[in-house]
Amino acid sequence: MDFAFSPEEEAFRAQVAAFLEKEVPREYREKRITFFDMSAQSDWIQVHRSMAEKMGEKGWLSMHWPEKYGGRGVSPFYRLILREELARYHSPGYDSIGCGIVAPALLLKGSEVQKKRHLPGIASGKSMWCETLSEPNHGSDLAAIEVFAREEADCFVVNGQKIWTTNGHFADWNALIVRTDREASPNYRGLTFFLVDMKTPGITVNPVINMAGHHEFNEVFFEDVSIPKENIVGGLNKGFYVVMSLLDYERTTDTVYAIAATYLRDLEEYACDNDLLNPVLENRFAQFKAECEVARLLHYRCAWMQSQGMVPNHESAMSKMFSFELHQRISDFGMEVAGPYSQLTEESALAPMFGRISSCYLRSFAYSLEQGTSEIDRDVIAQRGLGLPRLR
Amino acid sequence: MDFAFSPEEEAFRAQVAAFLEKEVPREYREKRITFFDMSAQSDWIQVHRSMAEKMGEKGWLSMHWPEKYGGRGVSPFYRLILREELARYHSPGYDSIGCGIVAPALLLKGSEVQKKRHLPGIASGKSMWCETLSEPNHGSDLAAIEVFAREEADCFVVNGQKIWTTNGHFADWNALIVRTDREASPNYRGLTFFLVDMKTPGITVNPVINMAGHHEFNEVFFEDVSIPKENIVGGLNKGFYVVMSLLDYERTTDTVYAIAATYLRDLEEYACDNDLLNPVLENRFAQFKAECEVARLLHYRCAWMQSQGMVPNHESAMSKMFSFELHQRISDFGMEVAGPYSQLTEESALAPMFGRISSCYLRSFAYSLEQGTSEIDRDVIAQRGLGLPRLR
Amino acid sequence: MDFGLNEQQEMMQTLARDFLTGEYTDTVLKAMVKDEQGYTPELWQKLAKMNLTGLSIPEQYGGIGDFLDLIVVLGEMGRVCFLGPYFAALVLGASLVSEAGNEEQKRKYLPGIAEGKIKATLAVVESKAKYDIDEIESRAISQGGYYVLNGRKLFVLDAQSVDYIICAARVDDADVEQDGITLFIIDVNTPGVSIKALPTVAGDKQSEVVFENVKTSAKDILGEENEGWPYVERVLHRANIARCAEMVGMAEQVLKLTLDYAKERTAFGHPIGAFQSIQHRCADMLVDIDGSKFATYQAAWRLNQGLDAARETAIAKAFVSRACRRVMASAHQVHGAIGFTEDHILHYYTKRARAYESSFGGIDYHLGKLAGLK
Amino acid sequence: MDFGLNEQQEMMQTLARDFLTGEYTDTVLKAMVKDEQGYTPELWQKLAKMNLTGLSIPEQYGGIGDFLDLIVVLGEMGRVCFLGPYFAALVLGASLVSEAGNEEQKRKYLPGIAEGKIKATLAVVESKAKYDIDEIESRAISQGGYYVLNGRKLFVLDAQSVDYIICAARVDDADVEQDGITLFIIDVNTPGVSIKALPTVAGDKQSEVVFENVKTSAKDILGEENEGWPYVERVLHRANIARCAEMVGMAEQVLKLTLDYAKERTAFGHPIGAFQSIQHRCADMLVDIDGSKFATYQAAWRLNQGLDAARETAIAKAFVSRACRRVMASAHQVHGAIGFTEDHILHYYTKRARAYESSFGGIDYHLGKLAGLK
Repeated sequence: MDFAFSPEEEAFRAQVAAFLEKEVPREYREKRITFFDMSAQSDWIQVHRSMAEKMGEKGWLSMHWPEKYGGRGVSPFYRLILREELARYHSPGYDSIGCGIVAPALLLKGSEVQKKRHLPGIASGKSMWCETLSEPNHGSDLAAIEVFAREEADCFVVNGQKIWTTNGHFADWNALIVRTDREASPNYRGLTFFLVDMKTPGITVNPVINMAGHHEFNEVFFEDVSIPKENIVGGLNKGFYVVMSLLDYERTTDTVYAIAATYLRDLEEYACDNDLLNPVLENRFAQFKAECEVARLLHYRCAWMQSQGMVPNHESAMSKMFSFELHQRISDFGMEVAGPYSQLTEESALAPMFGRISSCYLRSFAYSLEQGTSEIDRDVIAQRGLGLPRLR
Repeated sequence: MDFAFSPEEEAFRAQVAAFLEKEVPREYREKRITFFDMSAQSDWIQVHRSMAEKMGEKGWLSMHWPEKYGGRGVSPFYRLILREELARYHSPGYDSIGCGIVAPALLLKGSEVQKKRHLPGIASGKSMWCETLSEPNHGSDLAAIEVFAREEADCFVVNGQKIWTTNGHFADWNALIVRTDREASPNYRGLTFFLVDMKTPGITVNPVINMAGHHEFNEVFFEDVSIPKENIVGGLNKGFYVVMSLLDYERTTDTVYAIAATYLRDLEEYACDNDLLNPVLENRFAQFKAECEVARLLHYRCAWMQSQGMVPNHESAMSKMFSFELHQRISDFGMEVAGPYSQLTEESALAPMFGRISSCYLRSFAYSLEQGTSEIDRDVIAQRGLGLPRLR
Repeated sequence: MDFGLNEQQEMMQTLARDFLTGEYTDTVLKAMVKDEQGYTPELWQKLAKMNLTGLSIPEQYGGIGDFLDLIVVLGEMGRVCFLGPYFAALVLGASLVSEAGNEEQKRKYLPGIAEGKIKATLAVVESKAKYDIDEIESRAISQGGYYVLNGRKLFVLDAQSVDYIICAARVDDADVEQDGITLFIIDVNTPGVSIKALPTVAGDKQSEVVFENVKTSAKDILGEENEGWPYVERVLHRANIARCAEMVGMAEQVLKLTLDYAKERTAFGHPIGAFQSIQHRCADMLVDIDGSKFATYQAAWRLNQGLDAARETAIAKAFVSRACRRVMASAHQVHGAIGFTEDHILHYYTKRARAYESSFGGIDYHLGKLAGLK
Repeated sequence: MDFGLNEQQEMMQTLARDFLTGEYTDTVLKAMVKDEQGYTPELWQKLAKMNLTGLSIPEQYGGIGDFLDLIVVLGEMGRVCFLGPYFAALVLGASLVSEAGNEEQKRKYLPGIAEGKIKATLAVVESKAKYDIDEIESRAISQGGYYVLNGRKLFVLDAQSVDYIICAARVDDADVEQDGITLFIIDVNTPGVSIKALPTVAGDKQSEVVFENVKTSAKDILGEENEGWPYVERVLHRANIARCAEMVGMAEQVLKLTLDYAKERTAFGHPIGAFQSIQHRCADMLVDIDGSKFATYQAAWRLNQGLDAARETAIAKAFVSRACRRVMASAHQVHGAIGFTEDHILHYYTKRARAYESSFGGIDYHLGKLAGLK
């Protein structure tokens, strides 16, 4: 048992903090822009890319990779520290998809050629990624994917529509999962995982604006998009297994507990400064603080497992679900703290926390949906974690 | 729209209140014994029977029945007023099973002979009833009933075990549901509803003590118990339909909202008198008060439907579930109000509210289980009330 | 005890529902949320023609029906997520004039409101936004037979589309701790009145209204000097109950959307509405909605009967607000990603419900009121 | 960062688990709850032989292991819902003597505790039962080289089976508002000490202890006069963390019982554990349990490292208590009627968890502490 970071880890944290103190645009910190809220900033993509490249230069985006691929072989806690500080300093720059999902997938299942081709771009912060899984008719039910890639001599040709593609409007590359065998039984055996250059002819990206009025998601249309066969990861018709191992990763990549804790801290500061606290609110603030701490620990457990070479599975579903649902409850609570003022948007000079209360609240409706719904998470915990039987 | 009682109804309430003021044993009121807690009193059965007979003499137990069967044909709100006042005055005497379930079943499905034979006993408060549905292997799943009655010339002979029989240890009569056709498909078509004299040879009743240490439930063993055929209600193999219509009744018979509101009132009074209130507790008390009011209205809606000749179905599941779960939450909350004192039992002179806080808490674990679990209630509301499809 | 609607209420309900479903489509709603005033004069004329703008106004001033009829119509407006100064004009303006106004004032304003030609709103809260008497610091100083009014009001409903604003203020040296407040009805075109829209999440039309040396007179005082607060309190009861009625209508419509989606959308080979987790959510939604409806009706009925409704109003607003939160959250959960998009109609309801929750006092405010009643 | 147990902790865990599962069966538990003292001397001897009564006592006084080892063992005791003066002796008595005692006192008490021959408990709260310094009114008046102690303590753990009670009191004219408290270690056989069992829901052994003109002396003061409270605060941290450890063990066992039942019991043709409503309940139980465990371990680890653990303790106790409520409620819901019977083992856990929740400060108490830390 050891609940402290090592002196080296603490030193790294200090280094990151000093860097962010200097580099994070003042407006992001002043306005307390949270991770899930950033797409609302008009300069976000630019700042995101520039921060990513600065972190890439320092080697921070890949330091937990094996040395062979440009990393320093440090523990996953370094990535976690980095992301905690990014949350604390309201900083953009971390590509959850490229760094959080694609890089681990490549390290785990990619060919040497693929690793050499793609890892450096991710490490440098210069390549940004998106992921296209969901389709209009299939959200949670991955195995039902319909978009089809037909095989030709040296490539696959994709036609169809994907949706809910975060960052699709500026990503350089795309992790695409489509059907390559329509006869496969069970049907999840007919899926393949491709790496796709977003500049490939035939790809159209349309924005899907969310209920907070922000552009974060996209629909992506594929019209005779041809993908070289060497861009298959993990083997033909084996995409489902790649995705499954990715999902566990995805669930541990965002440090939602830290984002939630940062928001809670800012909220309490605001309430304090504006003399809004009373015993009832104080009691609720304290309850949320306790839960943020638990969320942190549930997440650390996953990082610790990874540091020991174990693969968190239902443990990451637990951490992800608890953190996201907690952040959702805190965002809901935020609307109580400032009374009618809470409903003001950032366009109003009277808006508390520069409009953060209302925009965090609106964004939070997706927290129990993204990266797999809370229902799926609970199914996973019950069936994989506790061995409860499936119905029938 | 009219949310007031009529002057006649108000007059009846005053009459009941005056009666209870005089008749309820002082100890019951002083110690604030609630309905679900009464079996703990050593003199309960005796007081229960005597209060029932006194109310029977006044005609209160049957006043909402048709005049033909000794009632006065008044609206179901009279029964409701009676039960609200019983709750408010901590009074025993109302046989939920006889008055609440068996009488409506007989009025609805009984033969003239059965009505003449059994209704007067219920109306007078002299016959007390129990109900035997559940079996050790089947709680919620009624259709799976296994206890079998084999047909003989002029009777059926029952063998087997029933369980969770409330009041079985002193009831005079029993509403028994058993299997009479093992081949029936679907299996719920093979059930029959019998009226059984508890003095019939072959019936053994064993106590099942609950986690509060009280004797409320029983196991009932049937060994070659013979029941005359004329004691079948609603027809051979048609017991399931009788039970289904009963369940809706059962859900509207107990005025759980009134029991919960009485407990909440007593609790607040205690907290006030002992200077335990603070803004946090006050906020929670107010929230519960609002919910008690909503529980009351959800229940009144069912009574109003009955008064209009409509049959509440998912509406009674809603009322029952909401009231019981609310009472459970209030009972849980009660344990917070008095700190460590809450855990003291009534044997301690220091116990708050004469030990009511701890005993109400313990009894409350069954609230989301009895009369059908909350899960079944929600299934009913979703499927019958909202038309959502069954899985498969 | 009667939980049903009477004939007239059912008629009003059908009338309003038919009209609004036909007229107030999702497209109209979306446009109105973007619109500066949030309604069109054409629509207003249609409402007036149907006599809906006369609801709860006494017959002798051209009105029709009672507060319960108005509540029934507001429920239908909730169903379509109606925007516009209807609430302000009928629930705030008309009812204050009816209750506090003298004969002359009633004749001046009420027929006009009933005919759809005049609209008035109420300006109470200031920087604390707490709906308590002691936060009111706007002040009218008497000066040569007139009053000169100065003050800043927040969260004023539909100020941009009304003709009059009823302003709660102190007169002369009235003490904030002890003395009462006075209600002035002010023409929005009076020099010194400035109105500034507050950009809200729901896009409903709330404003900051500043009175700067606004000249007004004793003729424009509703009720007696220093005796205005009891009227405000009563109108706040009405307003909260009316908000509840709208929220119930909104929640009903949202449940309908959710059920339709749950029956149609499939996952893992089944309609998602067949999964127990979805069914149980929907069951809880119905409990919340029905409980909310009866709590609202009870408070409305008491108020309509002239009975004290302080307790029932606090209960209704506290319960309905929380129930609505749960209903909206569940609707989003069942709808999944599609309900999170700007194109979908769901979030219009979610946002508005939250706006209505916080208008005229939030949950803790009403629980505090309830705790204070013994 | 290390979320695992080390070799010694794993060994202690296995040792304790093997011993307790074999020895402390449901039958024993049921008998102990009924028993006046709640344990048998035979069992105590066995614990002593395994050195478990020496856990966290310094080696030079015959002890073994550290606070984390003790926490691990307490978790196992939670699993079997262990009753008896182990908590009092080790978490309260031994740790106070270790921390506050002088060399002579340590030699007098600690080896005896480690050998299982002596047991001591702590008496803090009085009629307010709030664990705040200002509720302590027991008073020791110096008189001819002695102190005469008077006071009434409540909810004293296992007072009926210990040899010594450490009593927190004021000395002479020490002011309740300003001055500190003093800790006296009193032999239970001293004239004037009377112990009366408090009948509790869980049947755990708590007592009312009255000191009536009890003669004691400076020799029996632990720590300095008027300087006792900081020791009490530290021991309260330990006690709360230890309670958390027990509650986590209890919750783990209850989840196990629940899963076993859910897999075996069928309804509507399926094991009930296949229904989504049951699965989601069980999933939430696991989240609550794991979250509770890590919150507990973190606080325990900090304390064991000699770091300040005020924040972590408050977080752990507040979270674990609420999590335990949910876990127990869900276990009952899944078990249905059978879990509501006296014969079933489940309610022993439910009741005890509630007792532990309220001991050494309930949820709101700890949230208050947390709110007070900036």
